[in-house]
Amino acid sequence: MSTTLFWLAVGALLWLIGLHGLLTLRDALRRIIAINLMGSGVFLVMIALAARVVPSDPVLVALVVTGLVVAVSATALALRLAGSAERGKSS
Amino acid sequence: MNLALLSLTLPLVGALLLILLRPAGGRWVIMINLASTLAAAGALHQVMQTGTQWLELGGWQAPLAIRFQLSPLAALLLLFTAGLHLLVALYAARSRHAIGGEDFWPLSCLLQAALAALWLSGDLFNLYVTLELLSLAAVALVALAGAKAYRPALNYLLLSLAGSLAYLFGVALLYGRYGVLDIALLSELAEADVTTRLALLLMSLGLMLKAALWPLHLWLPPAHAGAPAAVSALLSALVVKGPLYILWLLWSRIAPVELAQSAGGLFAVAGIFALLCGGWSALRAPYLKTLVAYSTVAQLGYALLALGLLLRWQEPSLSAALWLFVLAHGLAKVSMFLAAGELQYTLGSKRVRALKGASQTMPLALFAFAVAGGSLIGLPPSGGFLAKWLLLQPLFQQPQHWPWAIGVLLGTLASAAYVFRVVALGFDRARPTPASFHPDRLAQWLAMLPALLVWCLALISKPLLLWIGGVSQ
Amino acid sequence: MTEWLLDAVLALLLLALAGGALHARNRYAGVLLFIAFGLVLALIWARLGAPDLALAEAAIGAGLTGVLLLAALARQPAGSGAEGVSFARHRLAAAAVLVPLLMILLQGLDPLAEQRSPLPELATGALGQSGVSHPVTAVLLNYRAWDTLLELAVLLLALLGARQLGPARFEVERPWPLLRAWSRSLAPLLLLAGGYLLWSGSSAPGGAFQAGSLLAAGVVLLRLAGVLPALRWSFWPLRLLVLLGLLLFLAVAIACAWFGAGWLVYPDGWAKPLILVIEVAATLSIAASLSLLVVGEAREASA
Amino acid sequence: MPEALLYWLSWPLLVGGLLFFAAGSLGLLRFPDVYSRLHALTKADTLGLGLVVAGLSCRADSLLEVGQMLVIWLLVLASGATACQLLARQAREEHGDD
Repeated sequence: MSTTLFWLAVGALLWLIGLHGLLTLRDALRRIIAINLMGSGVFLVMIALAARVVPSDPVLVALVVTGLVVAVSATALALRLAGSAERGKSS
Repeated sequence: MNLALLSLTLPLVGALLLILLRPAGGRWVIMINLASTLAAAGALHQVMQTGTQWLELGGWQAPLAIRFQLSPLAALLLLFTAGLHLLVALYAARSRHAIGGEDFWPLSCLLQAALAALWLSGDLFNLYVTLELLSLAAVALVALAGAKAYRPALNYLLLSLAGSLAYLFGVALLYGRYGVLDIALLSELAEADVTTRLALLLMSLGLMLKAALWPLHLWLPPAHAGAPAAVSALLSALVVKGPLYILWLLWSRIAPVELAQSAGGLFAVAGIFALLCGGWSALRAPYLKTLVAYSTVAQLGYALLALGLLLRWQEPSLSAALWLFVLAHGLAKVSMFLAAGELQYTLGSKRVRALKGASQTMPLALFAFAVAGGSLIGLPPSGGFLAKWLLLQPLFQQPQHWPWAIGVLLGTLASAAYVFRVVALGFDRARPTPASFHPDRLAQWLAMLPALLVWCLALISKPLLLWIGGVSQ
Repeated sequence: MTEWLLDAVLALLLLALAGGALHARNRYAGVLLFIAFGLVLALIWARLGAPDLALAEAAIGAGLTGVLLLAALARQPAGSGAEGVSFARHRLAAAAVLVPLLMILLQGLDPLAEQRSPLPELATGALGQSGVSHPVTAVLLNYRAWDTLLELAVLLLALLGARQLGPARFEVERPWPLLRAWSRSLAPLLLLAGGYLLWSGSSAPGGAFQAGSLLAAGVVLLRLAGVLPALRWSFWPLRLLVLLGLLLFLAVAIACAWFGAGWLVYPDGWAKPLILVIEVAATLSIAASLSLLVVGEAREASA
Repeated sequence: MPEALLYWLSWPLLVGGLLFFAAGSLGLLRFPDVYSRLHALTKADTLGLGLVVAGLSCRADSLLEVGQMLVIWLLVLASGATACQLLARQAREEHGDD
């Protein structure tokens, strides 16, 4: 049960928690949080793989930085959509 | 390769300038699309001579950096994307009701640039970034239709993000296992062990969710029906084909043979179910654009069936059928959605029942719908028929595979049913629904143009079959 | 032994916060737990030896995403989120579903621990000609520059999509003098920190994204404190600033393809200045895009 | 010799800091209303951080590090105080003096 496998397992579990949340919850805000959890889970898997070599693998770290900004912009769009859908429904 | 890059950067730079200077979008976008179509045609002509060209971005060797791969198929898809964008831009410039807002122009250019980047890229993580670019552009376009489209757009965005993250998980596993992200290098290294099987499963689930292939297609009809007409045409004809291209790349290049054969059967069965379920839902859909959206799900079943049989029998000629389906469906679906949008806008109602007597009030639009439907069904002289003919060729040679032919037959029956449901209503002239204003003839002609193109494919069928057969090697 | 203890505590805290963020009773608690989740995740990135990512996660993941969530929460009518399903009852059902799936994933993940990838040696080996001395920045802006370019386009697309979703009126009634004073003194500090992060990016952890998000945090704070006027999309210099990063990157790529050796191939000797120019432009456009996403207002801002 | 002395000196400081952090969190969970919770949080945690910074600076190998930690502590002091004021004012406006 090496450190890498431990963090890989934590990342995979986080991804599953996010996926489970996305499929079972109905409220838009919680589903957006679930998507962020799935993203963090995959990024944790990638960084666990990067941490196999001591100065961690720069390619994977760069990929995750790119992935993080993609996740933030998608979350921002999703939140505005959820807000407008909510306002549309209530007004 | 430079012409392909030109066809990629023209819409990207054009979109940025459109956002910055905010001119009247229509004319500029038509010029950009025309130039990028010519560039793509030049690239295709060049690549047919020299064969697949490679470009290492940044001048670094393969495993470290991203590599662009311009195969004849990628060049054909570039031309197909630019051409369809040109056709939709021509129609959208004419009838402004179909675009939902001035933002349509820069967004459609960004969509074209995202698709071009996807066709050209040869790197798994780069494909993830292009997939995100594609889904964000598609969601922004769907949201153009106003408040009623926000909920389906949000659902589309969330499921599409979940699909991308499943795909990214698979990419992380493959990188962890083989240490390389380039597709060509992976195809040499890949072997059938438990990690590769899990990675390919995750990536396929993510891509099937994004391409709305059968079990994971439920988000597509509300999103495509809610979007403006020109947007749903682009979405159905192009956006769902991007993930399908990556799925084909994965299973025909990276996956080892025995994995591909076992997965081929599943894909083929899923294709048959897509045909039946899509056809059945389209038959019962009360709204016109929902009917056309379900027909997209059904027609993707043909492509999935072709992919499944291609993998199961390792029969290269079937990939020609797959890509001919993609071409024919793209052209026919653009014409069908534009005609449906025109009918819905002029007759003032979203319901299929409102098309009563449409052959009298709007003959051109209904004719365009019927011609496009003919190609979807696969009537002989159309592009759809060529693709189905290519699909059925191996079945004729080995008669012991007859059950698959039954599946294709049922699919054709279902698609014929929902097309003739609309056409029959059109000719029921008892109490025709009056047009709310004088129908715009030029817009209907522009909506019919792609359908006529898909029927012209038959005129050049001999060179087309040889050419696409060569392309997909 | 202590390393195991730290890992176990961090992982347990992370998963507990994730579960809480999803299934908390009301949405406000969920958002707060999610912000705490982002900070613990930044700690884990630092623990796993990825300081670039820890910076980015703290600034973007916990910071700006948290502000976005709180802003979205504030806009929504109160009380409509009380749907928090009681997680206790569902925990067993959820565990029964998740554990077998985790077992399947673990089978696939198990052999990965021993595999090694040739890319790290290649990346550090080619640092000489890459123009920067920090490998992550070299990958981001030289080896895989095309990814970064497309990713700036993703940020632009999110902004375009969010922009036409109707006016996001940002009602700032009368900002408290304390907040104005504090934001005035904090803003130059953020500017300084952002500039340092940007400059140090070529030799140490840092870079365009982390610096951009810090600057965006400063702009958001100043806007909330009422010091800055409304950021409107119709104001063309702001649009130019948002597009600056992508336009410059494309200009460099096209110029390299036209005159130089090929697409995105920096002429040798020119790599460092070009990367610096691109990074400065990218930082400004990321800062403008992120702050417009958080506090941007549509054209017809209410009078 | 001074290194060993400093090393042993840092232990009580770190433990003290830990205790203050624990007290702050306990206060957050147990105190009845907003204001006392704010009070517990800002006072206890800031002092806890001060002790931790003092403990770590005993172990720091260069004065630059000590300087950086002090600047961080000052920043936390200032932002903690401001946040506490803003939250308290927000609470007073929403609930009034219940």
